[in-house]
Order: sequence, then C-alpha cells, then structure tokens
Amino acid sequence: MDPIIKIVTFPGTNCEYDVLKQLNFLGADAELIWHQESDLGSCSGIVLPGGFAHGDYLRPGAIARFSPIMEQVIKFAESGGPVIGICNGFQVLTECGLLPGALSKNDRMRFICKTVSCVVKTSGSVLTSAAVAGQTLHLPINHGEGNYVCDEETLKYLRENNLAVLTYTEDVNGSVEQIAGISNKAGNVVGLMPHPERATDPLLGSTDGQVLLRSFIEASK
Amino acid sequence: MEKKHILLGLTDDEFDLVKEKLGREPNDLELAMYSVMWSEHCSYKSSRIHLGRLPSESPRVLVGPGENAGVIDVGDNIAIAIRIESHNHPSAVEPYQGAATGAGGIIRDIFTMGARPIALMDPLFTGFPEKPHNAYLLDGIVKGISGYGNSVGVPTVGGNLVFDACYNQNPLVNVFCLGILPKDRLVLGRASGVGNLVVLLGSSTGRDGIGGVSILASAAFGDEEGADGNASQSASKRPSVQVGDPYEEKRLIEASLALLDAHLVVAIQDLGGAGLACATSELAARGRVAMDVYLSEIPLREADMTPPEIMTSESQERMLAIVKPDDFESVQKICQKLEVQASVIGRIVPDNADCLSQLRILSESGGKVLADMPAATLADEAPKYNRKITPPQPLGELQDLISPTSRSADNHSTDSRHSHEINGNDAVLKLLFDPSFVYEQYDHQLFTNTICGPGEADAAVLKLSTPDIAFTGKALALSSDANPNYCAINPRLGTAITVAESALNVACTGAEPIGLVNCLNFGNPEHGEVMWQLSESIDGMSEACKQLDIPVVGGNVSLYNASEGKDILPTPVVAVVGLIENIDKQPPVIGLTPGETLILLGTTEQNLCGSAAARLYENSSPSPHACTLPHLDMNFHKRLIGFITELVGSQIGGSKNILKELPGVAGDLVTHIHDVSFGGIALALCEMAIKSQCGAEITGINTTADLFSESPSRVIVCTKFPEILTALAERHGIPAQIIGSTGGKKLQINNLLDLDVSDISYKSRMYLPTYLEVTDRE
Amino acid sequence: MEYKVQVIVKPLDAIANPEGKAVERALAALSFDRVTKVRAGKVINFTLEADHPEKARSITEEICQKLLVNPVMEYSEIQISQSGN
Amino acid sequence: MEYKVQVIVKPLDAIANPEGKAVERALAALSFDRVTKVRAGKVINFTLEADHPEKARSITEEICQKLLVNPVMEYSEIQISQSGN
Ligand SMILES: Nc1ncnc2c1ncn2[C@@H]1O[C@H](COP(=O)(O)OP(=O)(O)O)[C@@H](O)[C@H]1O
Ligand SMILES: [Mg+2]
Repeated sequence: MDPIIKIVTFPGTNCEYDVLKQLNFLGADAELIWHQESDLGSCSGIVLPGGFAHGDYLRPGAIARFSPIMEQVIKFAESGGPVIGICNGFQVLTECGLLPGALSKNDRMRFICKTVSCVVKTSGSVLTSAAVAGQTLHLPINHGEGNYVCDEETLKYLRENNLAVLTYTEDVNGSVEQIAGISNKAGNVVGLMPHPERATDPLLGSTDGQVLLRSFIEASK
Repeated sequence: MEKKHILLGLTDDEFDLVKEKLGREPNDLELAMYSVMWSEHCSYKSSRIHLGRLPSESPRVLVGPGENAGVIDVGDNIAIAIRIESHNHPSAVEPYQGAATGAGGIIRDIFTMGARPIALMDPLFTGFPEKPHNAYLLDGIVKGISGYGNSVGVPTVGGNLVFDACYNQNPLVNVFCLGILPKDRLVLGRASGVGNLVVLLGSSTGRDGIGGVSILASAAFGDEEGADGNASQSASKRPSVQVGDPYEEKRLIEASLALLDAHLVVAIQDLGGAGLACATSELAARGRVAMDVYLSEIPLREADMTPPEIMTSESQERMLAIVKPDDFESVQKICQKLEVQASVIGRIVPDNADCLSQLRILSESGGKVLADMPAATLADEAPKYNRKITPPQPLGELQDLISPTSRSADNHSTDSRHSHEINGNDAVLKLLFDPSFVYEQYDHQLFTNTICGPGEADAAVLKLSTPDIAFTGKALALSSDANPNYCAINPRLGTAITVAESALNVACTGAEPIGLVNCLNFGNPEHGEVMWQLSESIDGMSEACKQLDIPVVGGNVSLYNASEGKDILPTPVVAVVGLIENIDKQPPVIGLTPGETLILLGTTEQNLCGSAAARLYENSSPSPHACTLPHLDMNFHKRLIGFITELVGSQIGGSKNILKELPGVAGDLVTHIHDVSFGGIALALCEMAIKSQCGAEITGINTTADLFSESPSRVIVCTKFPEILTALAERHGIPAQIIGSTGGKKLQINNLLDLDVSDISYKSRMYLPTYLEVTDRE
Repeated sequence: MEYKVQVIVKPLDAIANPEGKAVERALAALSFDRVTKVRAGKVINFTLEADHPEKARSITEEICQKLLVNPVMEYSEIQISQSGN
Repeated sequence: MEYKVQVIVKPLDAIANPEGKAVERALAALSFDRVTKVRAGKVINFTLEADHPEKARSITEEICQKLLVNPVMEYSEIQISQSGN
C-alpha cells in the first residue's frame, strides 16, 4: 500500500491546497478528504490544515470537532498514526482533546500575519524528527487566536515530558512559555500555530518549513 | 407629509419619468424598486456620461466595464478578473461591518465572473488618528477587512493608508479584488432560456441595509402593513446595518465555482446594492428575457417582511443563478454538500408580444402580480444627468495639462514655496509612519502565491496560480494608488500622475502594466465644482491610460462624500495590474545593502506644489490651481516604465535579456529599487533605510526642494555596478545620477537631513499603535 | 462604594447574527433540534468604584454608549450589584 | 413548552482575558479610571422546546458541556425562563 497523507477539509478551511501543493513539492503523496466522510481509506498520515473551519464561530475548532471524520482521526491518532494540526488544525486538536490546553485570543486582540523566529525544543515528535533541538526556524504565523493557555498541572506535564516542541523566541501572542506548538506524549500528534507550508517554496523567501514537513512525510511512510 | 417618492430619494422629475416608462402610477413595490435602482449608487446617473471617455480596449481585454468585473487575458487560456468598489458611507456608520461587507461585496463581483478570488487590496482614507474618533473608525475598518478577508480565505496583499482632515466624518474604504479563471469558465450575468429557473443561493433575506424603503411600511403611511403599532417592531424597521458572514461567503465561493465547473448555470449574478431588485432586473435586461419572481419562495430571516423590503434588502452573501430545470437536482447536490441554501425563486418566462423583457414580482407561483415593469427601465434607463460643471474661479493661468513634449530646463517651474521653512529632520519625522501595523492584521500569504507581500516592494507580486491552475512561471504585480493633494490642485494632471505612479510601481517589480480599475471618490455632484473635478479627473485618467496603453476595465463611483459640511478632496483611486512573463526569483525589494551605490533615475523638478512636506506648513487644504503642479512628461514616463520593466524583468527571469550585453555583472544589477512619490526622495530613502536597518550618505541632493519634491517619473536604485547601470540607463534615454552610497546606521543628506535609522524606525513603527491600541467611538 | 457591574451586549433583532446562525446549525447537527432563534452577543463584567448606585449606573451607561455598544446594531442590558467586599 | 434560555460564558479566573484587558485599557484612556477587573465573555440566547423546566435545564447543560463551553478556559451561567407565548 502506497503511503497517502490525508488533508482534512472542513467548510471554512482554506489552507488545504497550500498544504497539498507543498507536500507534493516535497515528494509526498497526499489528497484532500471532506469532513463528512466517515472512512479514512488508505491513510498513512493526517493533516488538519489552517483556515476558519465553520467560520471559527463560537471558538475555533469547537464545531469542527463534531464532524464525522473526526472520530476516525481520533482513532488513527490513538493507534499511533502521525497527525499534525496547523493553526486552525491545532485548535481542532485541542478542542477534541487529542492535545491538552486551549488556544485563546491573541493578547493584543489582533490578528497577526508575519514571520517569526521559533526554536525547535525536541526532535521527539513526528513534526520535528528531522530537525535538531535548539535549531531556529523562521516561520510565518497567521492567526487571531493562537495564545496557548492551560492550567498549572498541564503545564507541569508538558514540561516534564518535554512536549512543547516549538516555542517562539519572543512573546508574539501571549502564549504561556511562548509555546508555538506541542505534541502528545507519544509524539505522534502535534499541533502548531506557525504555517510550515508557507515557508517551503524558495520563491516565497524562507524554506525553513521544509524540515518540519519532511519529518512528517518521513513519519507517514 | 412629504410625498413617498421624495422620501425614497426620487425627485419629482424622476417620478414623472417612472410614470412615463410604466404608462401609469407605480405601486409601492415598483416605486421602491425604481428608487433603489435609480439611486446614484446603482445608476451612476451623475457620472455615466463622463465615464464613456475612458479607454477600455486592448487586445487582452475580454470583458470591459459594465459587467460585474473586468476580465483580461493573460495567455495560456487563463484570464484575470479585477474590480474595485467603495464602501464609504456604511463604514462611517459601522466601521467593522462597513469594511467587512465592502470586502464581501467585491469578492462576489469576482467569483460571479467564474474567477477564484485570490487577492484583495484596501485603499483607506481617514482623518488623522490623533483624533480619537478617527482612530476608532480606522481601527474598526482594519479589523473589518481583517476579520472578513482572512476568514473568507482571500489574502489582502496591498492597499493604501492616507490621512487628511477632509475624511474626518467620511472615511473612504475602497476594496479591490483580483481573481483568476480558466478562460472557458467565464460567464456573464445574462439570463436566457425560457423555462429556466431563477435560483437564489446563500443567505436568507433579512432587513439588512434597507434604506428609505422601510418607510413604505411605516405607520406614517398608515397602510396595510403598519397596523401593529408595536414600538419595538417599528424600531426594528429602521434602516439597519448589513452584517457580513465570511463563512457563508466562503461556502458560496466554493459552491459557485463548483457549479460553473460542472456547467450547471446559464448565468450568475451577485447580489449587492439594491439586492434582488438589482440582480433580477440586470439579469433579465442584459439577457433580454422576461422573468417572474415568486416572493413566497424567498427564504426570509424575519417572517413579517414586506414585498418592498424583500426586493430591496441588502442581505449579504447571496447569488442569483439561472439554471436549466433538468440541472436543478445536480445543483442541489453540490449545494447540499457545501452547505449552501439553494431555492428556486422564479422562472424565465415567454415574452409578452407587446412588452419585452418584463420583470414581474408575484406573491407566489401563479399568484397575484405585485409588480410588473420592463426590466431595462430599472437596470438601464435611469436618467443620466449632465450636471452643471463649474470650473473654480478664478481659474488663473491654465496649466499645461499633460505635456508630451520633453522637459526643457525652462519648463522647470521652481515653486519652492515653503522650502525655506521646511526642516528636513522635522518634516520626515512628521510624515513617516509604518503601515505594517495595518497589514500585519491581514493574511497576505494564503495560496502560497505571495512573492512580494505588502511593504516589501512597490507592488505586491503574486504567482499566477490558484488551487486549480498550476504555476507556469508567470506572475502578477498589483498596486493601488491615490494622490488627493495633487488632485485637489489640478484634478486632471493629479489623476494622470496617479495613474503614472501606479504603472511605475508595477514596473519596479519587472511587470508590464496590462489593466487598470478605478474608484472615483468625490463630493456632492450637485456642486458644480465637484462635477468639474470629476470630469477633469476622468480626462486625466483617460489621457494617461491612452498614452500608456493601459485599458480601464472597470470602476466604481462614490459621490456625496463630505465631512463637516465640506466636500472631500477629490480622491480618484486607481489599481494597476501588471504581468510578469517569467519569474524564477524574487524581484528586488525596498531596502539598502551596505557598501553599494544609490542612483536616481529620472530628473527632479524643484517644485513643492502639492507635496506632503509643503502641506505640513500650510494651514488650509489645497485648492484648485493654488500653485502649479510638477510636469508629467508622458513620453518620458512611458520610456522609463519600459526601461524599468525590462531591467528588473530580465533580472528575475525575463527573456528579453538586456543584461546579456553586460559583461562584468556578476550577480544582480539592481539590488533594491523604490519609486519616489509621497514625501519625495526623503521618504523614499527613509523607507529603504528602515527596511534594511542600513544607513546611507547622500551627497547628490542639495536643496530642500529637491529632497521633498514629488515630481513624477523617478526611481531610486541601489546597485553594486553604478557605472554599468548609469551607462545602460543613458543608452535608453533615462537620466541617471549617482546620489550617494550606502552603509552605517545614519541617513545623512548633505546638510539637509541627519537621522539615526533606529530612531526613524522606532518613530514610524510607533505612530499607528500609539493611537489605535486604545480606541473609543467618542 | 464598590459595585459589580455586568453589561450584556446583544445584537438588535433586525441585525443578522452569523455566530448565532452557526451555533444553531451545529446544534441541529448534534440533534439538538428543538433549539431555535440562537443569537450570540457578549458580556462584560467589571468592578466600579462610585459614590452611590445611581452614579454607578450612569457611569456604566456612559461606558456603554462610548465604548461597549454601537447603537446601530446592538443594545445593552445592565446589572449592578453591591460588591461583596 | 417553549423556554427562553440565556447562557453566559465567562473566562475562568485563572485564565488571562485579553479582551477584558483591552477594554480596561481603553476605559482608562477615556478616564474611566475607577473601573477595574474587567472580564469579557459571551452570551448566547436561544429558544428551547422542552416538556418541563428541569428538562430544559438538563438539555441546556448538555449543550454547554458539548459545545458552548471549553472547560479549559471557560465556565457558564444558565438562566431559563418560560417563553412569553
Ligand atoms: N491599508 C493597507 N492594506 C494593506 N497594505 C497596505 C495598506 N496601506 C499600505 N499598505 C502597504 O504598505 C506599503 C506602503 O504603502 P504606501 O506608502 O501607500 O505605498 P506607495 O509606496 O505605493 O505609496 C505598500 O506595500 C502597501 O501595499
Ligand atoms: Mg510606491
């Protein structure tokens, strides 16, 4: 069976083609899957891409988590399959409980679209396995609600298990401990606010996102 | 009590004309529909006779003005659709929703044509943000563009931000949209085929944006509907704000494009101003067919809406499609999957022998006829006014408008008024501000097309590609521009210079200008002087576009813009699109590289008339012919655009390689480039310095007038190869002067200016947040 | 005196409310199909120092009018209570 | 029976509330300096068809728990009244 990455599309998702294009550009096989599907089919990895699933009304990801496909995504994740959530996808992952914590409004109450510096904290996840801990990446962010919050206990859990896989080098949106991305304990489910697919094509400037997508493609083989 | 038609905004003469067209008195519903269709906003009744003077043809133009958007062929069976629109008055009332629905409306104009919307630009004009109400408006407007544009999934890649007290109560919010389509997906808004269904897609219809029409149902007229006398009900009948729902629009985009791809619609039209009245009458009139509309089939948000309210509601996120009966099931299937409501609300019916293309509104299919009008009388036959044009008095010496002759030394008017007062450092610190605070709130990277985003280069540069059209090496460059100061002094030349600047902006990224759309924001057309400004401005645009071979493929007119009882400065906005035939690396951006040389291409006219720096030292607004604007030599400008396009274009991958002839150039000939416009050379250099945190020492600029002049047709280039570049320029008839060298942490211009780059960076970055981080309505 | 103030800001009836619409659809999809007319607004709570309750109310009204409410599309409901401490 | 339901969703005390902070800053700038502890949340109103008030409450609680409230950062207050008609 050929490895195929599935990119989940909700109504209101808008980065699905960008992710598809850049995964293809890096040599992976990938296709879109509509949120109403209840069968993943042949699937070796899952991306929940960015955008505004269900308009981000109520809370980003709050409504998306009830889509039929999400049951399958949860099963796939629980069986150890690689799952990444980018931006809105990260919000969906926290809402459906695959990742702890929540993403609240940016502390300055404004949407932010710009390139920021991030540090890879661990290579122990499907998104960072090809990167080196300590490596700095310049990645575009694009969100209004990327301010990671969680209670003390969760924070302790994240620290003890080294699960904050990616952090900003400065405070960009109020996230606790400048968290930009986290993984679950097994490292197969990762959510991050930056958009690696926007930093993959040399014509667009930075190619720092490639190492992340490559890690994920590798894990999805 | 005033007559109904007066309350609805029709004059007595217009009302007589309605009666003449109908051969009888209109009923309330008909009157409501005529009043909205014949409004200035929908009918262009004051401007139409002038707009015809704009050149709209070129071999590339597939669809010119008159449709929902202009369409231009870019080769390989691909076309682009462009349009710009204003949402000024709604934004003054509710800045967030006004701007949001402005973006929503223009996006619909684009996908109506079969194009996938891929870029927005938002030229914005407000009073100075030091005044809290202006800050509140600007903040709301920016958040509205951000909230809608980001969520609907169309990146905002450029725009403008202009401050002037004339916009205090009347901000201007113009929104431009660009879409890309396979040529064979192009559809026009023309209904056809007797028996075909009229299908309403998208949101339910509510009381949004209903203007004067609601008075038809008000107690004042004591008619059938107004009997309940309930206070909260009558309050809810007040004109109400349109609220945008970007999520609905996103699904509508996907559904419309899917329907077009599956060839399931005969025609399609967006609903904007005047709602269903406009969409039904335009579809029928353009297609010359008769149409019946059944009110009972229109999904309503509120049950008790009256027929005039239903037909004129401006509820957002709706489209009207003409569908063959056999295809409706397939239409439903696509719409259901994408969660878009689709309702059959009417039919194309056979023409009645003696009255062609009637639009009839029925209570229900087979029910009572509530309105019956020739569609064209609504859509096309509004009166056109040749309003009185009063040139300002005294006109003084008429300035040589656009001189095609080349400049001679004595042509240089040396209007250096204020030049003795202007303190270089001081003026720069007052004029500089960094708009990144605005555009960082906009997704400008979606679709991974953005090669140069806002603030990076003189124009935004996008790969020519969409999810269904692969990148083949072509790119588009977009710039929007305006110059109200210049247009106030001389609307004809000012507008021509605006066009020239916009075209030069796209050239600076290596693109050839291929099309233009415009938004004419002016004051009250019943004022002779405003009509003079409008007419002059159109002539200036027309002449400039003809000489530069740029077709005007669409536009929008917004009149009655006034603040504190005064008309705004004439504010024609243009957006130019350029095409890059082949791109394989990023164009040179705004910036400085240390250790290089700065060259000024073009010559400076020592003339501060209309300049931003001079304005700082004047107490009153610029007035017609208060002074003589710098010359615009169109022949020279055209040559400059050609040269820059080729110079930059060949560096980034073009085929016409003028660089081939140049031995000894290892690497890029042009490291950075920036045109000279607002704030003159002073601001151009500051912007370049700030972007790279690199200083420069300028020895070639000697007077304040040289430093702050905004004379057109100039570009600053940063290069490692000054001799080669100057020689090359001169060979192409472009004057080139070495003005200084780059490096260090200071920007120093003879004894005129001396500033730390870090200081000007900080000051310009802090300007907007200082006033916008805290905002109230006041 | 310290007062606890709660301001509820709601959309006017005639104004579209996309958020309410989205929630209504989501609830229907979750089989909560006996829910209708969903409208979403916001709530702002704060503590206010004022001399007497009428003063607290008039300040709150001014705050609503200046900052919290845009009367062309919203209206507000104010609740004021004396603070526990 | 038709019930009118109002759900107020508020941020947990332990969680930062940027919206409230922004309002507080704006109020301070407008010289409303006796306002403190500003917190912003949202309100959702709807109509619910249920057999009796307890049922209406339990359905509403379920709705809150499933959709309206994210317990990581929010809690809710429910008010239910019988509908006028
Ligand atoms: N309202 C806005 N929205 C998006 N981008 C903007 C806006 N205002 C300014 N910009 C961007 O900031 C940069 C500088 O703007 P401006 O000074 O108006 O450009 P120009 O050099 O053409 O005069 C441009 O790239 C422009 O696109
Ligand atoms: Mg420019």
